Order: sequence, then C-alpha cells, then structure tokens
Amino acid sequence: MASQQPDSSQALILAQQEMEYRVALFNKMVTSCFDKCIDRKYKDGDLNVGENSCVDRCTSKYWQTTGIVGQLLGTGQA
Amino acid sequence: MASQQPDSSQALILAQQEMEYRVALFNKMVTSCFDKCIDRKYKDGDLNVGENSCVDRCTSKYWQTTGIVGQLLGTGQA
Amino acid sequence: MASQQPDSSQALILAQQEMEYRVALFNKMVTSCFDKCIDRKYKDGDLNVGENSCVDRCTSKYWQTTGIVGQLLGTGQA
Amino acid sequence: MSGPDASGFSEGQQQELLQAIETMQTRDSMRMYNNLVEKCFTDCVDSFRRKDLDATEEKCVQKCCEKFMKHSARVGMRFGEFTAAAEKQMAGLQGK
Amino acid sequence: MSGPDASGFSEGQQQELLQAIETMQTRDSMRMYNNLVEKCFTDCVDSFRRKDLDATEEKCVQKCCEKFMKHSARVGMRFGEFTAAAEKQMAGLQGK
Amino acid sequence: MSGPDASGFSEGQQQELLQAIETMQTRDSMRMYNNLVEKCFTDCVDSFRRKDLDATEEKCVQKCCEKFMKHSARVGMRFGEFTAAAEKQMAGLQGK
Repeated sequence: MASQQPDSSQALILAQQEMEYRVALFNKMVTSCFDKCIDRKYKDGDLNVGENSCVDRCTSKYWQTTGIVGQLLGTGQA
Repeated sequence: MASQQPDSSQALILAQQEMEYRVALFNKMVTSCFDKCIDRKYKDGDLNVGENSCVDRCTSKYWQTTGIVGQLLGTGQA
Repeated sequence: MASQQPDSSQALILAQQEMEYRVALFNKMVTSCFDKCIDRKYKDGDLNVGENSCVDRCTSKYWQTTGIVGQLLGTGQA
Repeated sequence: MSGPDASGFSEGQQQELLQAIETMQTRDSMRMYNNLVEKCFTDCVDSFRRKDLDATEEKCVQKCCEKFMKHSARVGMRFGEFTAAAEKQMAGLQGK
Repeated sequence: MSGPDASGFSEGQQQELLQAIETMQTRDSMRMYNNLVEKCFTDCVDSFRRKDLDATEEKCVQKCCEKFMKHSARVGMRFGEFTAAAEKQMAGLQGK
Repeated sequence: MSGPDASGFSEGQQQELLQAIETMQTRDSMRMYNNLVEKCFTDCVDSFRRKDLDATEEKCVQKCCEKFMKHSARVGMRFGEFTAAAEKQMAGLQGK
C-alpha cells in the first residue's frame, strides 16, 4: 500500500501474519466441514464414501465463500 | 498496583494488552448481538428497523453486563 | 527430540508454549464441564451437590480423554 | 474508539506502540475475515450434492456479509459512545 | 498447578520467563473475563425491548458469574491433582 | 500448502522466518490437540455417574479422533490444491 520500501522487520511480520491467516483459514475449513459432513455417531474410524465426497464438495464451497466474502470486504474497505 | 514506577517496556505491554482486551470485547459484542438480533435468513443486505433497535439495546445490555461481571470479578479477586 | 542441545532462547519458547498449552487445556476443561454439568437457569450462585460431583467426574473423564487423544495423535504422527 | 493514553511514553515508544497497533489491526481484520467466512458459510450452505455454490447460496453469503458489516459498523458506533461516556465518568471521578 | 521445570535456565532467563508468565496471566484473565461476560449474557439476556437490564436479568448475570467462578475454582483443584499425579508417575518412570 | 514467498529476505531473516514458522506449528498442533479433545469429549461423553470413561465412551473418543485426523488430512489435500490453483492464476495475471 505504501509506495515506500517497507523495512525488513515489517516484511517479516507481514509474512508471519500471512501464514497465521492461512493456518486459521485451514482450521476453520476443517471444523466447518467436519460439522457439516461427519456423522457424530462415530461408529467407524474411517470416512465412508458419502463423507468423503461431502468433504470434497464442502471444501470447494468453503473456498468459494472465501472468495465472495473477500471481494465484498475489499470493495467495502476501498 | 505497585507503588514503584513500572519500567517503560512493561507499560508498553500493558497498553498493548489493554487494546487487545478492548478489541476482544468489541468482537464478542458484535458476535453476541448478531446472534441475538439478526434474522439468519439474510433476505436483505440491510438491517431493518427492528434489527437496528435490537442492536442498540443489545449493545447497551452487553455493556451493562460487562460492568456487573467486572464488579463481581473485582471483589472476588481483591 | 533433537540430541543437540537446544539454544536457550528456544528452550524459553518451548517452556512458554508448554504453559500456554496447559492454560488452554484448563480453560477448555472449565468450559466443557460447565456446559455438561451446570444448570443454565442460575437460580443459585452456589454449586449444588449434584453439580459438584458432576464436575469432579467430568474433569476426570476429560483428563482421560486427553490421554486417549494424545496417544492416538502420538502414534499417528510418529 | 479512543486508544489508551499515550502520554508518558517517549517518542520511540510511541512509535513502537503505533506499530504494535498496526500489527494488531492487521491480525484482527484477518481474524474478522475468517470468522465472517465461517459464519456465512455455516448459515448459508447446507447441501453438498455439488461442488459449486448455487445462485441461492451465493446470494445468501453476499447478504450475510453485507448485513454483518453494517451490523458491525453500528456496534462500533455504540461501542465508541459507551467508551467515551465511561472515560468521561472516570475523568469526573478523578477530578473530584 | 506447577509450572514447567525452571532449572537449567540462567537467572536472566528465569526473569524473562517470569515476565512472560505474568504477561500470559494478565492476557488470560482478560480473556476469561470476556468469555464470562459473553457466556452469562448469552444465557441470561434474551429480550431487547428495553435498553437496560431488568432485575431478573441482572440477578441471573450475577448468579451465573458466581457459579462460574466457583466452578472454575473446583476444576482448578482437580486439574492440579491430575497434573501432580501425572508428574509423579513421570518421575517414577524415569527413576526406573 | 506452499509458504509465502521467501525471496527478497536475507539469510538471517529467512532463519528468523523459519523459526517463527516452527514456533507457530508447535502452537498450532497444541491448539489442534486441545480442540480435538474438546470436540470428541463433547460428542462422546454425556453421562457423569462414574468418574472413569466406560468402554463405549472410550471407543467413541478413539473413532472420533481417527475420523478427525483422516478428515483433516483430506481437507489438507484439497486446501493445497486450491492454494496452488490460486497462485497459478495470480502468476498468470501478473505475467500478462
């Protein structure tokens, strides 16, 4: 954003925050799709076919949601 | 609390924590009052009249709750 | 894990993380057992006999759960 | 929302404090973004027979997001008023 | 609740560790305070036809808060016992 | 999951970044562990007439934990694919 060259310690902080953001996004995707797709009776330790394809679709829709929200926040903040 | 002058780095940490606390309080107020006041059908992107006045009252009651809990924790810890 | 002597600043970070972990575990135990054992009507400010013994058993079972999960994660990661 | 009292800090410390505030704000807006995605996803998406959001889900996410931002702005206004009133009261008490 | 083993740290490091503990405790008690407000508010306040808490809501928040503190203290006692027992067992295993 | 672009950092800074990543990973796996315990406990344990887990509860916790790990691994694979595709697209846009 600033046209100035940011000093290196600031770049480090940014890189760290970028990572923190990705980890948090991943964790929330895991939790949300677990809640949406996995049967809480835990009869089996494996994911069955239905759960597996639900997880694939859930992550895809979650990722798309990320995009929509990001666009709206972006335009809202600009 | 200490009558001694705290060194400046400690004062910085305290100021930072105070800010973190405020941000966390604000975020929890946002989430709680969203859950209490906003219809989850999201038919409209705007807040309607009922939602607006609910939010005003909700934040007011949330703030008051902060006061009550603070007093009880304070006397409990002293 | 490493046979090398870790430098001291790393040992400090590890000690801090160990503490953070314990605090987080404790906090989650408090929240989970509150949700499981405490009547949300809050008629009384004291814990009654039933709640007290529920809390004791709940914490015990929570601690055991910690052990089971730890073992599974350990073998899963090795 | 006024920040904590910065008087009594040296210029270098104020710099440090400002950078800490900035770092915290970035972290906080990322957290808010993540929470918003999670909330609107949870409330709007419930069918997993396809891998793409359908039009209804997409609209729901958009309205949810807009509503949340407007809500958040309104809470922010109120929060500022409460904080200001509390600080005024504190100052009044100390002045006595 | 005993802390991690502090032997093997220099005096300066122990100082640093102590300050880190203190910072963490302050942060943790602020977090606990915020969580308590949220929990008791969520459980006790459900009507928004006025802007002030009524007597019933206020009492509910108070009892909720008292109950939580007593509960938290009891969990703390148990937690201390479990931790102590685990450490004793660890020490026993290492002694063999 | 590829990390952020490390080019443009000096060797010392890359070291610092690597250590920060490691610290974050430890913290994150501890957090994950704590969340997993909480989730499986909440879903599997609901009776408090004894102080020890019975066989059914124990099995439930185990399956819950296994299932969560497998689920998490699958989400990780997908997440990696999304991230890679997004980065490819970004690179394509910048190349134009």
